[in-house]
Amino acid sequence: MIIDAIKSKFPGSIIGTGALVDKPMLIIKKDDILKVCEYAHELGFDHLSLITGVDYRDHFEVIYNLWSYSNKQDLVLKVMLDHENPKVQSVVSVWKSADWLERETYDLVGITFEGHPNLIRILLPDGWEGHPLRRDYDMQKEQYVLISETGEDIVTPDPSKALRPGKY
Amino acid sequence: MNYYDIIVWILNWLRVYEPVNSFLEKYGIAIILKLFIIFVVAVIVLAFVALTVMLLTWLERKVFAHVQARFGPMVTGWHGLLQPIADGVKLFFKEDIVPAKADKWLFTIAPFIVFVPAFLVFVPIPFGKSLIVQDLRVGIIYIIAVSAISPIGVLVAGWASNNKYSLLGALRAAAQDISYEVPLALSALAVVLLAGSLSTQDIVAKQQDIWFIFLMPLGFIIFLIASIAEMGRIPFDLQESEQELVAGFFTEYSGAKFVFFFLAEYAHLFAIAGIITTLFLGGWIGPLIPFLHPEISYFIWFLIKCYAVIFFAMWLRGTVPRVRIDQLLGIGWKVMTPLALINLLLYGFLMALGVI
Amino acid sequence: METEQLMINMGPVHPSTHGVCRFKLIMNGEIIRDIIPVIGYLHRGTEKLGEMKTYLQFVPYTDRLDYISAMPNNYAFVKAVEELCGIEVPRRAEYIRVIVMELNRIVNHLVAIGSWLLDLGASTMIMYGFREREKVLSLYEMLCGARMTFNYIRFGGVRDDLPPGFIEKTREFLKEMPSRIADYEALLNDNEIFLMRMKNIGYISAKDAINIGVTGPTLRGSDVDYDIRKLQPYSVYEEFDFKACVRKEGDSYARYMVRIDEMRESLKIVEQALNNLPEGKVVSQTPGIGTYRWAPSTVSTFFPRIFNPPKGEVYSRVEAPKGELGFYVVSDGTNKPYRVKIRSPSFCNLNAIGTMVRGLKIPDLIAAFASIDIVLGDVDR
Amino acid sequence: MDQVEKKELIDTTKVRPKKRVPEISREKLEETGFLKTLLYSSERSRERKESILFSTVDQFLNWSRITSLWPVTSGLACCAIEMMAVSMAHFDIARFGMEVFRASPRQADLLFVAGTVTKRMAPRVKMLYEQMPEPKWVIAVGSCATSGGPYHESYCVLDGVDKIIPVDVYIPGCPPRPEAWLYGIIQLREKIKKEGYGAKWGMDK
Repeated sequence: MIIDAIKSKFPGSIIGTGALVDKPMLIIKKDDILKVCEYAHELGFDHLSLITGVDYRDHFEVIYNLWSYSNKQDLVLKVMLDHENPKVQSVVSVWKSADWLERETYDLVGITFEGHPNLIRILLPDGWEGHPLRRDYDMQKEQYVLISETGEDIVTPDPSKALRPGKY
Repeated sequence: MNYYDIIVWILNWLRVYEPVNSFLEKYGIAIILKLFIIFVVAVIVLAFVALTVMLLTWLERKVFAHVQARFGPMVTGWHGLLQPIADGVKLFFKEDIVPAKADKWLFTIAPFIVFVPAFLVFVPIPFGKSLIVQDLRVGIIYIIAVSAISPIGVLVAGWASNNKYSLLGALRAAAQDISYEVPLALSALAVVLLAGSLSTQDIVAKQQDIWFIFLMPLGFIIFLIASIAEMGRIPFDLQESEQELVAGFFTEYSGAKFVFFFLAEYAHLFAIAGIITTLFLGGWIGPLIPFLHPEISYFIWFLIKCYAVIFFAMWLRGTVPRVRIDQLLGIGWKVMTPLALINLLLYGFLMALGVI
Repeated sequence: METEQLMINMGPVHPSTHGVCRFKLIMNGEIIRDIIPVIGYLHRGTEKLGEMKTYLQFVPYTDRLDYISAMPNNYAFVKAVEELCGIEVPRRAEYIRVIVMELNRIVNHLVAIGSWLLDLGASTMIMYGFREREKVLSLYEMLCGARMTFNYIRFGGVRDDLPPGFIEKTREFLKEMPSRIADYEALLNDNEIFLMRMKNIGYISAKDAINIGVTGPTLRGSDVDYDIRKLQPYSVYEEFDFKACVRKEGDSYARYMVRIDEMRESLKIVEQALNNLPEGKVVSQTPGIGTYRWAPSTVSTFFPRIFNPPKGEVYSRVEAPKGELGFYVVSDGTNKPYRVKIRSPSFCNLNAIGTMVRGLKIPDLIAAFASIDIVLGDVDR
Repeated sequence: MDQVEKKELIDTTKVRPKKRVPEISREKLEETGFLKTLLYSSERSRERKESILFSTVDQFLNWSRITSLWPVTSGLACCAIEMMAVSMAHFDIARFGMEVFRASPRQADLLFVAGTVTKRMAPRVKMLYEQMPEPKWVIAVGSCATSGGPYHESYCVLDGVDKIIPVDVYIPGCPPRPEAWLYGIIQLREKIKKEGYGAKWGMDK
């Protein structure tokens, strides 16, 4: 069993186990995620399907869904992060697909991935305030985007610059 | 006979040429009459070509639509026949934007550098036995020389627009035109070799028995492909390829200036079709149509052949994707030019041996 | 010699970016040195909206992710929630789902190949593709009244049973379509210029493709036999005889061939489904999940419109036409999802564009980009 | 502010009143507008601030404009697919002479705002609009471009494109069916017919 292999390799890293309906899940200590992922990759989990973060108000969770082409098997890894300073090691060195998924998670949920080569916003423009998928994101606050000479985005809270007169 | 003589003949028939001529000669300014007649000729040719170009834009849209199981313009006039007029009027009355960072003078002059040669090409093309502006003795050389001017206009347009897409499009156009000029000229040269004359009328007259397309199929194919590349139509429309370079060298042009590019493009198409007809398809030669003046019959035959070539170009547009720029240049230099040279050599030998 | 790097900005409004994608190209003459995709111009905050809507209200939003093939999107979300609640779906409903999803796969591939050829300058193929697309859309109109955004697949089944005449019309379509596909192949397969533009362009090796997380026809074009319909059969896909279409070359041409083959396979699946279509209800009759309350319903579904799935989380994937589409849903026991994360195929596939086009030219970028077949609604969400 | 607001808005759901059929020959002549132009030119010119010539020229120009509306190739989201469908064989806006989708906004007359305008895209749409030469028209297609539609509550979607550029015709639907699309185009044609450019260009002075 894959889970047993990981357990025996990193006995101290695994906090708990569970299941996402039918998929086995491991809860990993946050400092060991890179180690575990590297080992999982060696075990044949070569497809990283998903990275995402969830804001549970008191803590964050980061979920990794792996798939093994050779063994035809799923594995879900989960990391718990504290709410004040959500930081976790980046797994870009293991799977390149983590690149954009981590950037997206950083952008929308606001989880910092240490060691990511290019951790900037991907969906929202640079300078956007707040991370929308956090529970405390202020939906009432309007932000507008302007365009600079070079074609880059400038975020401004001032509607008079962005909208037509009489429309704000 | 040419257009000039025809107009003189008509004036004579109306009995106005002699009195006016002798009246003007009295003061030693008979040249005014000559200039006037030349002006009339120019206007007639310009009007005819402009009308044909309008028709061609409509035809292009219709043919293209029918290839694609559509109808094309239907609402404006009979089957959308008035569409080109509407387009032209609309574009002429649109705002004419000159980009702030553009080179204003060059930007304005470029459409004309493209537009004028496209019309000048029609001078030595025979539309009939006597329907020709001037049967130049160096007709073929003239055509090749004049049509080589328009790439300069394209280059100027691309440079003056101060837009990266325009510049890339213009550079592509220049590279493409230069590399396809060579096989074009070489295969035309082979025709000259066969005909033994540079004059277009002589070339047509030589095809009285057999068209050169049957004598020299390879040369025809080279000429056809090279001229389609020269025109910049699909599959060689890299200078203005929409999906790559937005609109190529005329990305920044709007309104009336854009119309000139548009007109020049279709005038070029018509001119090339005329040249192909003249060089390979026997020009105006064809069986006389009964009850018609032979001149009109020749004219009709010429137009039929011309439109066949045009239709082929339009059909091609609906069928094939476009090639890549390096593939295009590769075909030009590595395939077309050697083939054209071989073609020329082959027919040189055959001529020397007296086979043809 | 010292040269300056030419930086070209392509998009977001550019004819061949299939919407509003933007590329920053660092060029060396006409050769692409590096490519930086800039996305997010269509970011509509779907995931945040998912937290504000009830489960049923969120289904229409899934239509608008990958708007060319909306049925598999519908289904992916519904499947995730069904797995979470443990809802049994009637067999007839599953068959209908398979029929509509496979028809949608045909539509998607038609649009993909058509717009691809349009980018290469041959605008005829897209016209032919859309001609057949209209036929499928008229089938969908009979089914649910919508052309693109269906909202047809519901929790526990589908919205309505097949209307009278649907099966006959579908059979007509099935009869006609193979000859149409043969037409496309006659137009394209032997076209020298087409082959020149496609062969060895946008090559990606199997190893790279897996590592970058590419899925769908793009992956199968690189000789990886990965089709979730086969490997983790969902719905009733086990009962059909079809094969995952795999090509060895790994270039644009392989991806094109995979799409053509998949259309044929989809036709096969639809035909089998029509032949074996069971009788019965199309909506689950026993809503045995959590607490729920009945809402006035104008549609013929017996399933409650507002319901509370049990606490938990689920990640479920389906094989959408563009690749692996996953929904990660967290429920906190209320009638709205706590978190919806969409793992969209286009987003992950687009990541591979850099590997594919480095060292090629702008026209190749266009061919390779179109060969990935992305939809910006799916990328940016 | 007035200048921006000048473009009148047409409700696509509005039903046009039925045209009265002229009965006698003089009425028929008047119907053509020629007699009216000739007879009441002074009043009419005072009323419309135009002279006879320019009102006729206006009609001619408007005719040319309605018959060759060239759209920009720019799709934003879902509605762009329906835009493709409208230009394809089944619905074929080429019948109206509109199949000439220009990639460059410099040569286009009509901007279809087809899809959701996000806040990030908004300045680009505005720029695209500004790059188009006058006269130009805008059709807001779909509920997203009209009012934000289903994404109205989102944090990064603009509630309607009319907040950044003036819109001539709104087409409802999510996405609108091609028939609705054609109806919107016909509405725009009706609207252009009523425009007078002699006055706009200062030819009345």
